Amino acid sequence: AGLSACNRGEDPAGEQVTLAVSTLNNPFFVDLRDGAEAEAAELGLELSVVDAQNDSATQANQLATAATDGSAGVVINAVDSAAAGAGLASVTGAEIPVVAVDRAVEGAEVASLVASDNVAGGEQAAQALAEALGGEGKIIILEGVPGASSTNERGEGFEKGLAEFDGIESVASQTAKYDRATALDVTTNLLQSHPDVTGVLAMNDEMALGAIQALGSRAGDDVMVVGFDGTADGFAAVADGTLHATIAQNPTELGRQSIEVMVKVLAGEEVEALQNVAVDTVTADNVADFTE
Amino acid sequence: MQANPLLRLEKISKSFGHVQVIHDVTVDVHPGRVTVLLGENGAGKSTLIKMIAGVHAPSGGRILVDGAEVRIPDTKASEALGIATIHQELNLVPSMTVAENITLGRTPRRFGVINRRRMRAIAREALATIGLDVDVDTPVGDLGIARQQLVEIAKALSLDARILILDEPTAALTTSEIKALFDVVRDLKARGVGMVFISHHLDEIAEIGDDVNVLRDGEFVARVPADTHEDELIRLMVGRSIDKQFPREPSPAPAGAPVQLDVSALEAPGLGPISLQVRPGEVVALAGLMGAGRTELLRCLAGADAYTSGRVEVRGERLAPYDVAAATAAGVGHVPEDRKMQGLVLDASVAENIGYATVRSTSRFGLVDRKGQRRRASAVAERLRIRMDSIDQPIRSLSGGNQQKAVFGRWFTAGSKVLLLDEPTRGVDVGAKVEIYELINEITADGGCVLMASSDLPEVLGMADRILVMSQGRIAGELPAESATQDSIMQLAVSNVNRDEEPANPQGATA
Amino acid sequence: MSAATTRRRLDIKSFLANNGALVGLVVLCLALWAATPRFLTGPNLLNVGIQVSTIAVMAFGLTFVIVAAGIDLSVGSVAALSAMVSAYWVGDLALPGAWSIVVGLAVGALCGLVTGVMSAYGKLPTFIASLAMLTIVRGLTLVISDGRPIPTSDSVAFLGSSLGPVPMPIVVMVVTGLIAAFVLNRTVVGKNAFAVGGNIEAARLSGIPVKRVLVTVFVISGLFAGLAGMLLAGRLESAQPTLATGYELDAIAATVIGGASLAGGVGRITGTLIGALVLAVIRNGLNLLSVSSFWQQVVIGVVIALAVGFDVLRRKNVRH
Amino acid sequence: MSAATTRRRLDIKSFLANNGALVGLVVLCLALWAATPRFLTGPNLLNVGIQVSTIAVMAFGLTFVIVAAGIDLSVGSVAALSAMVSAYWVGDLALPGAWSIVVGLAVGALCGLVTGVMSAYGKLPTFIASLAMLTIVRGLTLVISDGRPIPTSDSVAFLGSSLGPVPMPIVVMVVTGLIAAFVLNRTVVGKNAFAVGGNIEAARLSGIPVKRVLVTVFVISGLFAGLAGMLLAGRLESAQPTLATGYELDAIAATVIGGASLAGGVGRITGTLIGALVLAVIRNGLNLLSVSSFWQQVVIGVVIALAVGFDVLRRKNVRH
Ligand SMILES: Nc1ncnc2c1ncn2[C@@H]1O[C@H](COP(=O)(O)OP(=O)(O)OP(=O)(O)O)[C@@H](O)[C@H]1O
Ligand SMILES: Nc1ncnc2c1ncn2[C@@H]1O[C@H](COP(=O)(O)OP(=O)(O)OP(=O)(O)O)[C@@H](O)[C@H]1O
Ligand SMILES: O[C@@H]1[C@H](O)[C@H](O)CO[C@H]1O
Ligand SMILES: [Mg+2]
Ligand SMILES: [Mg+2]
Repeated sequence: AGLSACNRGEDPAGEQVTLAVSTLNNPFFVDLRDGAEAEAAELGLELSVVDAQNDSATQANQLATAATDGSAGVVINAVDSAAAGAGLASVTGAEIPVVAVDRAVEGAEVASLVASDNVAGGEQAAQALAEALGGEGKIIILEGVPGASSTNERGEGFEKGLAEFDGIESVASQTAKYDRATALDVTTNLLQSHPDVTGVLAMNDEMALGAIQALGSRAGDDVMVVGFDGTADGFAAVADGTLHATIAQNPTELGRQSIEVMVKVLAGEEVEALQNVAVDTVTADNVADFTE
Repeated sequence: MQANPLLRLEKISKSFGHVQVIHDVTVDVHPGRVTVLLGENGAGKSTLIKMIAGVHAPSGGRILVDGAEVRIPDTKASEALGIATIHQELNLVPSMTVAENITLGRTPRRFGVINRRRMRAIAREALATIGLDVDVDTPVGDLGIARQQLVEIAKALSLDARILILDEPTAALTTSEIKALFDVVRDLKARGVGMVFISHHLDEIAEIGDDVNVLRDGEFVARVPADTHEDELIRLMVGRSIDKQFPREPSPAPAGAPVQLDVSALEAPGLGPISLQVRPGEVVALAGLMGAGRTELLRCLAGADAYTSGRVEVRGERLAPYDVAAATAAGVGHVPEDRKMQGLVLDASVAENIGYATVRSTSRFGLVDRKGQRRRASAVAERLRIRMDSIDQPIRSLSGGNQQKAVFGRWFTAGSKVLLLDEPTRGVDVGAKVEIYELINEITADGGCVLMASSDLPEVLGMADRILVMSQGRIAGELPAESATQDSIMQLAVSNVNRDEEPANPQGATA
Repeated sequence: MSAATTRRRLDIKSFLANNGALVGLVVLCLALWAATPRFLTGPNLLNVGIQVSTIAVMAFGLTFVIVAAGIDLSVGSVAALSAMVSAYWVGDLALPGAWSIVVGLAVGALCGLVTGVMSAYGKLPTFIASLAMLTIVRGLTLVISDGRPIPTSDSVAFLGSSLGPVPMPIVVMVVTGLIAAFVLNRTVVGKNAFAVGGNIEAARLSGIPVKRVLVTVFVISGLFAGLAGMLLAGRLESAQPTLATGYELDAIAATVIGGASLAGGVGRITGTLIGALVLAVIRNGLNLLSVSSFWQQVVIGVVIALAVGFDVLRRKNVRH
Repeated sequence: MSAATTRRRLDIKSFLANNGALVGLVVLCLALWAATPRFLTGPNLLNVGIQVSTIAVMAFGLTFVIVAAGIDLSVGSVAALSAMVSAYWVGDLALPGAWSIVVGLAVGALCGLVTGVMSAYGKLPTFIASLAMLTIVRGLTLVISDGRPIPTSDSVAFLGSSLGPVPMPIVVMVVTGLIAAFVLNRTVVGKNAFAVGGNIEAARLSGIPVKRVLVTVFVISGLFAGLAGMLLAGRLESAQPTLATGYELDAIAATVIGGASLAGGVGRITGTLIGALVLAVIRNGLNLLSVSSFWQQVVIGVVIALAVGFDVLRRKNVRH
């Protein structure tokens, strides 16, 4: 297939593009990959997907490999924004164009960033929960993997969002590592020391679902839970009424658009530096729109 | 006796937990003399010398060196006082070479970098003193136990100590190495080195010892000269006399009885071809020099090692090669050469160690017969007079001789019909040996048979019905027990059976 | 009567001597009790019981492998695959739900069999054989699920539910604990595992079928891991592809905290349970005290070291 | 002359016998070469070299601990803390950059010292001591960084850069590998580690200061882990709080694939390097072949088992 990375302006069909994903152990990124794969098939690209299993260095290794394996372009879903820049040096050095998806890249030039904003999403999540509680009550926050950039960004968004509501008190903020089983245990334990909690704000749907499991019949009734991602299970829980809201990122769309932008770049067309994919607050009112 | 002992143990006591194993024992070591410690298995000999070696701290009493009281918290302290110790159990690192083992803990170095040439030179010199010819770069684990023992001895000798302690150094050796060792001991004596010597071979005491200190149950019993008659030594040690050291009662098989163990043309690298037969009721001894291949032959028969060709049958049934479980099921029992590495699970209890061969055979629906296992273990421990606090004690804390008895007891309990014994009485005291011999009699009277490798020639002559002498991996000849002598055995043992090939000398290349 | 008293006292002593980390656990509980009134309440203790169940059941099986001087790094992945296949069985294949538990157990046992055969007959070090299985099995889990959670069958969900006031996970843990202890201490398999772990050469020369023993302990470990996976999935009512990731370290730690030696030949089911409880109680306590996520990790490490340290200290006192 | 030839042939033979996984590695490379023309190209081999460097350096140090019959689970976390402190040193504390490498190494050594003291003097099993350190050190990394990445100093970034066409990580790996091999084989420290791992009782009775040896090997392990962390951070030009998470398993695997035994007394630096290469080559190859990431994990597991299996097979042939 594509022997050179420099044949801009020609028809990119048949070229190989590498999609470097942070992890596929999470339905969110599986959806993202599926969106990308569908679009690549449609446009006749050869898509090679590599999975860094959430490790920045593994991702750097994979990027270095992509720089020499004949890829005409690289779509990166960074494990960590700060670390990805150095990892991309070999790719940009080889003049291979880069499109970032879902997470920004610091310290390297990318043709475009296709993303939904984690900070803004966090803010929306906090607002959704606060409003559901009538601006009053004690809540607990379930954090993602400590140190992960999404954890930091959503945390920032939560803070912003909650700042507007004086009546909301966050009584505990603990990590459940983006994991459903861990969230079940952590929430159960937190409910022991804070039995009067009326809201749970989780940094992803997996943890929100774990919290719902811990709450049992109280979920959606006495206690409002808000998640993040808009996974299939998340939407189902919203429809059930156990999950009050989730911030739908539309990962399939993220993946699809990242490929669309990459094809434009390879064809030598101009693209937007930032391509925003809508982040929606999904509640029982509008969940049907997302699950047809 | 002389006035100034080099080393004096004064009213020494030692307890482990609530059990006191040494009571107020006083022993002197004089320059140029060999002080013998004599006592039954578990009398406390090794415990006593471990307090000199810095392994155990005494619970009471004093240790004096050159008249001054000393504390010996560890091996380094002991070495600093000029004391070198050869422990009863081998203390070598199997994965390291002979040279590395000999210089262990005092590797010759320059700015922390090892001087390998000097290390090898030290090792070669040490091996030369004891007359062991092995490549110093061989991993110790590749050597048989006799050679390992010699390496251990060489290591201690190379320390140039003023006081040398030898805890049963001869137990694993054959006559010629013992002779070489004693030559060294005499030389050290002449140079004024004071020595402590422990052995269950009473003939060695008269040969090399000066004063004998007899211990019984951790108490001092008597101090007598080394030329004291053996019967008297036994009486002091055991508290009674033993009429027959080798109570063999031949139990000839009825005419026409099928052969129990039939080996034909067995070959393994460096071994064979070997053919032999053992009949019901027979005790056949395997004699030979160190490295003659006795251990390897027994291991092949027991299924512990693979062989390249040949056939082993037990009561007419072919035994699957390299399959200990199959051999065990066919009634074969094997007491291996090295009890610590091959015989025992040191952290398991005495009862468990005795019971390993019968766990499965006595189980019901997969459940262990716990009561029965304990009962059988207790019974055999009592018969063999295994000295212990309790049958549930970890076997690690038993004395060496008592551990050896437990390994033998395992196969007696299993009711094995074909017993393959490799140095079965290594480290066992005279009294307990008799017990083992009587059990052997019982087995043969029952129609079982015994094939026994032993470096203890009196034992070979006293217990065997027939003697097969091995040399260079083959059977050099057979001697009937009635007419065999130590000399006739040795003659066969040194014979060159590979006449047609070039002179066999496995280590020749390194010379 | 006095003899009986002595005997009982001795038993307690030997129980303590054999269940070292117990002291650490008790101290830990006392400290938490002093720190927060929430700790020593019925509901919270039930929580701890439920939370410990997965690791405990996994570690029960692992104890067999460790006693036999092996290590099984694959338990977390095997738990996930078992849970996933049992969910898939009813979900995508639409087969009878009651069988899903049996299928899950069979998957676990099969994984253990493969690891066992690789190490006993293929002569791979158990670390390598089980590490290979760790990644193979996790990969298969992802392949089967395509990276997405699958809802569990009702029978598996039942394992995670409550029987009246009694949570099923606790029931399962207690029952399997008793079974494991029985098998380890009373059966030929258990005794042989101890012998093989204590000195494999001596075991072999005693006629113990060493290879079969190795395979058996891995099958046992796989079975328990499979059950643990279904317990966890049952509580979540869904099998995640990432289920029980990294649990192997916790399970091994529970076993070692409980007094087992990675050198083999030593280990007890009660000890393992205590080890698992130490870990679960620390986590529960830190949550109750709302310690920050970052400091939590520091504290967990310190407490693990202290809990085992207590044990070492106590044993030293007993010896002399 | 013929004697020299024999000698050389013997050396090759003994080299092969001592570096078992080499055969596995060669087979793996041949297979990849056949499968894709991209594998055996200069740039790709350089990639592999850079990619292997972190795990290799980490595993060099770990080899000392494993030779001494210990295990060090903390290496991944220690790498992260060293990288983080060295970045913090110049970043938040605004101190001279050249010192940042020294500081990072010191942090690594200190962590090793603590683990070593806990296990040698505190009598904790090395598994527990290093597991405790794993979580403590990771926690501290998060605390220091407040969970956020910090850019590295120029000196550390230099470690991750290229010197003309020669990537620094490869240079560092080669140099430290030579040093490690020298220390392990030619110095008393190394010999004593072998003795302690081969038979701790014999070592003690020979007057070897067993505790000091244990502490020393952990300090060495910590030093190398610290360096590995800075190498990695240098490549990324930033120290992440989650840096090197889970790398301990890879490092241990590299060591064991390279022929070391977790039972102690056996291990070689060349073997460890080969083990690390096996892992890096598999990952690189699977990326080149665009194997789906789920199946990749399955394949990695199978290849690890095969690579070590080759070794076992070959050793069996040699013996008889
Ligand atoms: N660490 C220990 N813990 C408990 N008891 C011990 C320990 N070491 C030795 N003993 C006991 O001390 C007694 C003396 O043992 P010791 O090894 O000194 O005997 P010995 O005279 O050397 O016997 P042998 O001739 O069999 O070598 C034995 O009863 C033994 O069980
Ligand atoms: N010079 C040597 N150096 C190293 N190994 C040797 C040497 N000679 C023989 N061997 C090997 O040592 C191994 C065991 O020897 P070992 O001394 O145990 O044999 P043995 O006949 O049982 O003698 P013994 O039981 O008296 O020690 C055998 O594999 C033998 O081939
Ligand atoms: O956006 C993704 C998902 O929310 C996931 O659950 C964790 O990582 C984030 O980056
Ligand atoms: Mg003794
Ligand atoms: Mg022999």
